[in-house]
Amino acid sequence: MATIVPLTDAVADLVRDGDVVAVEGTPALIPYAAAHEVIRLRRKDLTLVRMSVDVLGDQLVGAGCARRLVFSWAGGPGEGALHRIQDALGHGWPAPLEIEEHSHAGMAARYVAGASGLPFGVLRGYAGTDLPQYTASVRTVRCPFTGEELAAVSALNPDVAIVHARRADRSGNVLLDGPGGVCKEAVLAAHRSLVTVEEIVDDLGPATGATVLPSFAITAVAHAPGGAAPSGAAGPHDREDDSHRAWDEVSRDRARFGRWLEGIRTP
Amino acid sequence: MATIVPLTDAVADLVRDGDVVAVEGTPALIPYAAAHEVIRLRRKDLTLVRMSVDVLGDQLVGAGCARRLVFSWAGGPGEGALHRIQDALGHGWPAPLEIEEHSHAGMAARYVAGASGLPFGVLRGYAGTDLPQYTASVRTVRCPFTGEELAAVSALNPDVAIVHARRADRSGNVLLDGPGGVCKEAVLAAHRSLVTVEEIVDDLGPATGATVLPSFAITAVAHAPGGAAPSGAAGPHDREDDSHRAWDEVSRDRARFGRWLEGIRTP
Amino acid sequence: MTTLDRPPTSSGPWTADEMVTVAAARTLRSGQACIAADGLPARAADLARRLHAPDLLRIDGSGRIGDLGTVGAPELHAYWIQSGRIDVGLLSGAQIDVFGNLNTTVLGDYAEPDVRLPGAGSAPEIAASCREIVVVMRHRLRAFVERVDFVTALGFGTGQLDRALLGMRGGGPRRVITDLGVLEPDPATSELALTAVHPGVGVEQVRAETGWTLEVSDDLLVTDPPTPHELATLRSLVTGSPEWQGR
Amino acid sequence: MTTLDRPPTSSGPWTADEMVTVAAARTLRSGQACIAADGLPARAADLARRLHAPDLLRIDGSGRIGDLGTVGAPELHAYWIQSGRIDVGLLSGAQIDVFGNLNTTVLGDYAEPDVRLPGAGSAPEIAASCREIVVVMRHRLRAFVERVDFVTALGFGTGQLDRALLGMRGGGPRRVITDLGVLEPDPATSELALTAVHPGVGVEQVRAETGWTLEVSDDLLVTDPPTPHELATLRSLVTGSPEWQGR
Repeated sequence: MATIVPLTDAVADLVRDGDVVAVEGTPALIPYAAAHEVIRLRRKDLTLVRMSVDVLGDQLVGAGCARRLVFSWAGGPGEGALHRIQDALGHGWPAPLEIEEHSHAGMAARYVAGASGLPFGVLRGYAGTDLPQYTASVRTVRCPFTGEELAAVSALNPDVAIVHARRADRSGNVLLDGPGGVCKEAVLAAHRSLVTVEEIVDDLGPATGATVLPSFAITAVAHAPGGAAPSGAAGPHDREDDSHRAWDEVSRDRARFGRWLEGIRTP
Repeated sequence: MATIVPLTDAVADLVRDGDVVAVEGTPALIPYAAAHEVIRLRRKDLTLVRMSVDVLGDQLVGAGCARRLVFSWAGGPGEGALHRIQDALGHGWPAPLEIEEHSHAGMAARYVAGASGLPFGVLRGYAGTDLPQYTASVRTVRCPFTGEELAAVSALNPDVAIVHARRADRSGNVLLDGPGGVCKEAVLAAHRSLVTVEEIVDDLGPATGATVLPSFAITAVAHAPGGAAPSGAAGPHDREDDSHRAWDEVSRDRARFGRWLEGIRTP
Repeated sequence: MTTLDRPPTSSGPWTADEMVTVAAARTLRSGQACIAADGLPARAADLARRLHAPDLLRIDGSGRIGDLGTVGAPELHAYWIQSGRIDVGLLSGAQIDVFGNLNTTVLGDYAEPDVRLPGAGSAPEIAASCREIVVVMRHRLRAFVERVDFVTALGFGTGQLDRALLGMRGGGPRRVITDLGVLEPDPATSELALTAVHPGVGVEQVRAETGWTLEVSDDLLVTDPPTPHELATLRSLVTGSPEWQGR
Repeated sequence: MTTLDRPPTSSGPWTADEMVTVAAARTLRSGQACIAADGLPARAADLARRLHAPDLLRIDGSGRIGDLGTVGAPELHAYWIQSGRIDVGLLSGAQIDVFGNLNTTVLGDYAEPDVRLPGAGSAPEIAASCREIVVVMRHRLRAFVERVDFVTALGFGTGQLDRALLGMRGGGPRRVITDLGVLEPDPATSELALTAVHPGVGVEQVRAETGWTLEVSDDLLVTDPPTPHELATLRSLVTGSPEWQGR
């Protein structure tokens, strides 16, 4: 059963130096509040697993929390770059950064395998691309019925998964915001999990099982209203574009990023 | 895009002698009306694929439509037997019946593989049981990362899938009754598909993608109000128990079944 | 439970099914997740929730996750059963053997069976992956056999090492609750041995209904009789006759 | 489209992006299902729906199935993309080569790249499995290269047989629509050849921006200019600047 705990305690307890940390969430519900706690707690040597690495990833890398990224997309505003990640990759600042990159289909299959207790997933993917030669977690498997060769990807079983959701009930059952993304799979694949929620209610209201995470499958729930800001506000797209542009300015410059980081770390 | 057609025309067009026919549906929404059209049209040599074979399967076998069952459960009322299936298996009446049996997990994995365009599915299943030695569609596959041996099942890609749903819109998009069962997978795995619906509406109403079958993925939609009766009425459980008991009486006796069959075939 | 002094001579004002259901319910704890076949196993889970385990989450074969909604069969089997995250699987069967293997497929030869049974359902994977299995069955000689005619769901296979050799994560049968008593695997051999009898049942009666040489625990217990509260609660749940067949 | 008599000398009152978007929208038909990357590809699909293809179903990378709701990433990739049931995939890239292979990973060497790009997203599997691929890109010499630095999404690989040898079900790139014209694979070689130029664009201008010896179709067409209705509809859709990067 999930315990309902304060956010700082939850992150302090569940995210440990050196962990493989999956942080997932559709563009509207990115767990920024939890990620900022990771930065405040100065966690280091993390492997950050995230299908679409965006501003949140740029922040964790720039803050020196992550030494490795496992991802299938890493893009900033528009065609822009994520400057902190570029700086880490290109100049080892603030620390060198390793990458392991996949396609979205491959990452999804890895999470599904992890959530399903299987050691690998099978897909029609990667064929003819240069991705497998740089990614040890892609191999091939032969169909025992047809002889056909298909891509195999190793299961993802992160040490901890962090996602943000609309609400939880007082027993720690969580209503996800819909079936988008891989939030459910990340939580079920991980050894420990933290779900931050906008509100804690008596009754989750009407839901289908597809969008519910039962309490027994979660380690901790933390009440973090606005915990996905700046993502997830009303009119997500405009708001997101604005915040992306604002982040581009901060991220471009080490000194300016340093001031942002100080702001985050100052209580 | 799905065409919206009368039920008899749809079944006549889509279900052909010798076809592999998946008929799925949770206990509350079993496509009886479509199955009875199959009986009326005297389709024969069908392979009936259905995870939980119940009264509907007993009827199709007793009517001589199916010569083969692919299933993972075949049970009548309570601990009772399905007498028409027992009679076909034991005495070849009205025709011999072959069976290919799986576990639910294996059948679900086979449908998922079929819906996903993969030739096989992988699961932790069948291990230590006697099922694989009687079922050619279960083999093993070795994980290319860990070396572990797992069960592999061949994909199911039926010639045609038949399911019943709550409603469709006028473009042929279908709202499933929820994520239970394997209705969605059966339709997506099949080469042709027929969805019978309680009502055809202008607007499907609020839905998540998880429970919607878009028109372009369906061959035909037929308006069949009450098409799941006797399953699916209000208070499904009582109603189902009653109809199961009533069916037991009919099914027990070849002559009585013959009269039932005549009734079905008489317009 | 109380230690056995002498075999009780009368069963109380409850049915054998009620005794089984109450005994099965007592094995379930609040906070656990269980998957229960329809019929008596499901009723045991529901009874536990009403009695001492309000936070027992019951998952059922149709994909219902407690009161939280329903998932499809693929998700149920992959994310919930196969992942190994379910604490207790409650199963039944037409036959069980000395190693707790269950048969719901055929009596007799597969090709020419004496009785064709419903088949596997979700039992093989529940038996493989749940942390522990509780079996509920009527204790009859034709059902408690030395070796099942068909292994539908693996208990301990042919001995203690089989599950580990097959890479199974679940612990296998922890307890077989019948209308006569309780059997548990001997820690040394994994053979099912009698560890408790229900009130009014004698050891010889159990042996007479068991198709192998039944070992009896040195610490044989007598099941506490159903309390009036347990019985009243159970009876408020029951409509229709229970179904036993493992699904 | 009209047959080319002489190169037009002026582009009309529309932007290069508008020309690309209109040309891409025209390739989409009602009743098809398409998956479009964010930005210009998505806008082309939306435009087609408003103009001539009201029953075009647009699936997007976040799992949205038209107006019918959203599916999770596992279902999106397995049931919808990988199954091969999507008619058209609209992609873009930082580089494309003579065989229609796309690069959105790195410019230069993988370990020491000149430019690190966003990566694969869903492009590899869209390129593998959709019945056909339409690529939209700005036509610049640095982007239209003989061989991409990194194959993120396969076009025709190194030649005509590669897709079949890899067991791919999708047909690969059918059309590359740029701000200068349209390229299509030569049926005999699978090399991209110029089959149309946009109004006001000359063949030499296209060749100058193409990093391989560009074959030109004997039946070179000039794209019909955007109609006022197409432009007005497009402009009613547009907010913000388009994004090109394949996702």
